[in-house]
Amino acid sequence: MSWSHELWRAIEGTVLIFSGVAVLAAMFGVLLERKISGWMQSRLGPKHVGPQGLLQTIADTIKLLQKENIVPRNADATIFASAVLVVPLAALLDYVVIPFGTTRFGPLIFRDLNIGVLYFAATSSLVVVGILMAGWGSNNKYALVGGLRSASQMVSYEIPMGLALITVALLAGSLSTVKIVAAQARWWYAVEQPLAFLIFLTAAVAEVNRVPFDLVEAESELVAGYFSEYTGMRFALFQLGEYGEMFAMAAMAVTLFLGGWRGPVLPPVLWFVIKLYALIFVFIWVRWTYPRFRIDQLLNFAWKVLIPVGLANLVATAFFVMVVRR
Amino acid sequence: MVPLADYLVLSAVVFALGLYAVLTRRNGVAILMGIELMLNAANINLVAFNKYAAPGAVQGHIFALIVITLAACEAAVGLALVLAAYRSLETIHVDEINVMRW
Amino acid sequence: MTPYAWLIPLLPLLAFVLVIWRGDRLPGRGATISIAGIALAGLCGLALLGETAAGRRADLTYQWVVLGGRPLTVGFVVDPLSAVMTAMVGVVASLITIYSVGYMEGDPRFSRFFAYLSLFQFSMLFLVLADNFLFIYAGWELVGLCSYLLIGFWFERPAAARAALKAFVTTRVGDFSMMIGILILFLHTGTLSFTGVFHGIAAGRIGGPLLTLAAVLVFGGAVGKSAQIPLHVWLPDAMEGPTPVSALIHAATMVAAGVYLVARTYPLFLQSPGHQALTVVAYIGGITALFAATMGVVENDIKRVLAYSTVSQLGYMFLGLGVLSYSAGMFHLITHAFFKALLFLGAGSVIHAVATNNMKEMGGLARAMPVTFWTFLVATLALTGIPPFSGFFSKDAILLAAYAHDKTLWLLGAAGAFVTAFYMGRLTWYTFAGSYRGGSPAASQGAHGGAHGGGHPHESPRVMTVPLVILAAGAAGLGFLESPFDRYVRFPGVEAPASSAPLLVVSVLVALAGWAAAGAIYYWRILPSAVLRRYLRAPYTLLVHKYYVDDLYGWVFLRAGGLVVLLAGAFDRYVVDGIVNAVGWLTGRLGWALRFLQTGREENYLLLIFLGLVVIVVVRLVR
Amino acid sequence: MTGEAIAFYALAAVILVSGLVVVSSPNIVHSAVALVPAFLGITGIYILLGAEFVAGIQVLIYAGAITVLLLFVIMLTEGGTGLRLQQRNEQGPVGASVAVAIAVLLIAGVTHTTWGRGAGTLPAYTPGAIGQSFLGTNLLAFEGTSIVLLVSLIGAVIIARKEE
Repeated sequence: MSWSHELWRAIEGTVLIFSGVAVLAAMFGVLLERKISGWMQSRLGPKHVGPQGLLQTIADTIKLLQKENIVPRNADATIFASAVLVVPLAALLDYVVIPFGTTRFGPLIFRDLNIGVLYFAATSSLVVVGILMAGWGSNNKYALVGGLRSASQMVSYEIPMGLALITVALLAGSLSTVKIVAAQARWWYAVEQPLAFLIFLTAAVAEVNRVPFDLVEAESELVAGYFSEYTGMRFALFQLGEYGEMFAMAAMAVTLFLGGWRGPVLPPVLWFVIKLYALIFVFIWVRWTYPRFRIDQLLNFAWKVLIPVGLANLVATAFFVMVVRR
Repeated sequence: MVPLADYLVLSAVVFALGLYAVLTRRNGVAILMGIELMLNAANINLVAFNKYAAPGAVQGHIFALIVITLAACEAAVGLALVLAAYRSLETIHVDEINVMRW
Repeated sequence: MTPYAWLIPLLPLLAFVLVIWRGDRLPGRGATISIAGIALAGLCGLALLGETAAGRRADLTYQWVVLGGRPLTVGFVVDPLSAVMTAMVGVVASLITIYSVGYMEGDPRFSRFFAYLSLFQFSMLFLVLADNFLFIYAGWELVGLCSYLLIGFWFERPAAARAALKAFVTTRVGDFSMMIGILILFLHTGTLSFTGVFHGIAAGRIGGPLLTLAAVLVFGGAVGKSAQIPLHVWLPDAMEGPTPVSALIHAATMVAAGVYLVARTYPLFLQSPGHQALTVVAYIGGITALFAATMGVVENDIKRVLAYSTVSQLGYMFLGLGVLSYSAGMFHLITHAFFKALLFLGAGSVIHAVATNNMKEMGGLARAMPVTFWTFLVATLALTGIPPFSGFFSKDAILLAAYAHDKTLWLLGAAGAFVTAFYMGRLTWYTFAGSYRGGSPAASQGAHGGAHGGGHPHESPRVMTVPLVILAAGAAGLGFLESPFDRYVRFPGVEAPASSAPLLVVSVLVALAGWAAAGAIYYWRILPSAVLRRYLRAPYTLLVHKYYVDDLYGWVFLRAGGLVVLLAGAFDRYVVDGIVNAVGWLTGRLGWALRFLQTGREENYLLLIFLGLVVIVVVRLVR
Repeated sequence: MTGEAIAFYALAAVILVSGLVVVSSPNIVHSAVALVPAFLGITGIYILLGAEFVAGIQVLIYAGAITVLLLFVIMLTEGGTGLRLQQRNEQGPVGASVAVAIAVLLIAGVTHTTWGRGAGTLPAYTPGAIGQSFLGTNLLAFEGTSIVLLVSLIGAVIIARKEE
């Protein structure tokens, strides 16, 4: 393919992803979260704006957009600003390798990289840098500590997630997400590898700094964590980044463990969306059920429980694949 | 087709940048960064030669991968040393750490 | 007795060991042991003399060590020459040892004196009987050592100590040249034993000028030991030692060793082309004879006069050997040993009596010391060559040969004879004739130890006068033994020229003229010495200063020595120390310079590393 | 000027600019953060050279882990606070000249030699091939690296740990 064509597709893709994610993940996600949390706490959640409160997040976003961008005094302006760019960008980059479904002319995926899973791990690790920059740039002690804590938490949970990914890639025999989904024709990997699935989910929740691990922006302690100084548009972008990351994690969990778009009757894309929102529901559900971890418990859990178990699982699967399959 | 020489020139420049950092920066961490740059320059050469000199083989990539891993180890140990230095000597400015001086 | 020849040197050695070890506790405080030792050796020597006369020869060799494949054989030789010398040394030494018992009486280190004497006797006999250069050289050194010890016997007197040192150093110079001569011979002939060397020379292993050089060098040793011209300065000063020492060592034996050496290695001198070596020996002998005699004329110390006389007589012996009259030279050596020993002992007893060496303070002793006077007179007549005494026979034989060989040498000899007669006459008149001039008791430095107060001189005790009488008999009688001696001690192929009457008459007349001149000046005072001294002012001062030889040596060597010392000191201080200090400074400097290199900061080191890299690559590219 | 050349020069520009920032910026945090674009630029170069796996690893380890580590240490030591300190030591110019000299030498060396034209098409590139050779021919290197990793892991922990 000529480079100009390639370039064009790239631009088209970014627009599609940005708008899709911005709408589905950020807007709808926030609304969904507030609705479900309300419902869980036997209250109704946002109702006033639009029918059943559907337009609530849109209203919030517009409110945020017209708010003033405050930059704290003698903060590191460049880093403060560039952090806002890095976090959402890294979150959005995950969607390149997610196969949403399949159509007559091939799988519905932006770019089927044959190092798909590795690419996913790599981009998710980029977010950490953004967080640190945000923490440092805002010249605020709480932000700095929050940034450091979240960075250490995400770095620690990258490893078990990586192990889970490797186990799946081992089973599927390829790093490419499309092949992994194809390999789950008979059995979903969640069934074959329940342990890996659980590890991946917990790691995903931790990566996204969701509740049980959301020490980062725990209101009671660190106000808003690393993005406490951000206002207006920057805050919205951070929200976009966070929720985009959550949806990407959910999407990857679906593709890796729940057979991606595979499903008996319904069209592939629909299956994918159903599974996706099921997981999102689980995430939100988990938020309001587990108490918050302390930072040392959090890290110990990762290093002393998840990683050993992940490794054992990996070795077991490798042994299984080597002996049984061949 | 971008000729091989350009890649090598690029890596040479990056190497020079890294070297400059190592030679002139006072801060221990900055020196480690310089070292990382130099290692990256080497990697560029390796991968470039792999593509231009031996397209079929993967040795170039493997070498690059090993270099990256070792760079990670080196960075880890280096930073641990910097931390230890900071804790005991209250400074990470390399030129002030000259206890061995005459 | 011949096969036991090695016993002869052993006896004095045993005596020496005993006296040194037990010393005072021995009977007679070591004197008797020493006398016994040398007396026995003397008897054996005489027995040896008898046997060799009967034709027995022996060469007792013993393989000592193998030097690089070449065996070094050492041993003793018994032949007429060594037999005569052994006998002479034995007899004279025993007489002198007996005499010194009286002379040294009351000396605090009495036993040590006799120990040194025995050691000297051992080394002299050892030297005489040696059959190879190594032993002769060893004996040579031992004899030198003993002369040092004995000259400096009264070491508390600075003059004696200085004289001993001077004697030792001067003889060492001679020994050094002798050693080089021996080494040259050894290198070329490969052996040290005399017979081996002579065969080597005969076989032509060494010849021409090199042989002459070797011979002259060996003769250098003799010059040193027998106090010939260049190295004679030490003998007059050696008179500081006790008189028996002067008699034994500086009259009879040690100084004669030089003559013996030349005699023993005569073939060496004969082979040198055109007898060059022999002419050298002859001329040195001749010149010394005249030269030393002249110096004797102006001496006032009785022992110094005799010392110069010895030097001159030794000159005659070398003259004799030089002019190919081998047996005449040796005969003169033997006769000289007797009458010169007697003269010294006589002088000793005179000093013993008047406690002073200065002749001017003596006089009129003939009446006071009749035995000493008469024995002294016999010896003086023998020395000056008045017939029928022994000196006449031996000296005239030499003059005869000199005349046949080389007129100028004869002239030198005759002049020497005249001067000898003159100074001996002067000495006799001063000491024994006229009235006693010595008033002050124990004034002069000569008297020491045994000599008790002057004032009224009296005859010496019998233990001193008996040896005098025996020696006098020898001095008088030996002359008649000349012909048997000539037959007995001769070198094959070297014949003494026929004696011619007119020459004998001339030499006797010369001697009588000498006596008359001395008498005229000192006894009958026709021409008093004071007047003479005024007219002959220049020569007189020249002679008194001993031709300024001492001063010359002093000036040259001391000055040269001083210069060398100065140079060495400067060299050491500036060059050697200089280098060491420079190295020290350099390292310090280098260290200081390098110090800046080691800043303790890593980036400097890194910089240097990469700088080096750049330089290397650039150099590589440029070249 | 094909697309690839444009991409190469763009990426080179990114790398060099961010490299300069890393090297020369007085603020240590700036230089640490500027490392990220540099590494991402280099990842782009790898992708241009068709080494996707290496690119992935580069992003994962370099951009993700090492930069984070650097930032961590900067925050922990006064490097962060001592921002205004003079960052360059006294051998600045000399160091610069040495670096330039080496660069010139390398470039001279590189440009003067004629490289082979063997830039053939890569086979269907799969990370599998790397895996095969890692555990096949280069097993020793692989094990060696793993040991080094282990040792440096423990070492770093021990050195950095605060002695109680």
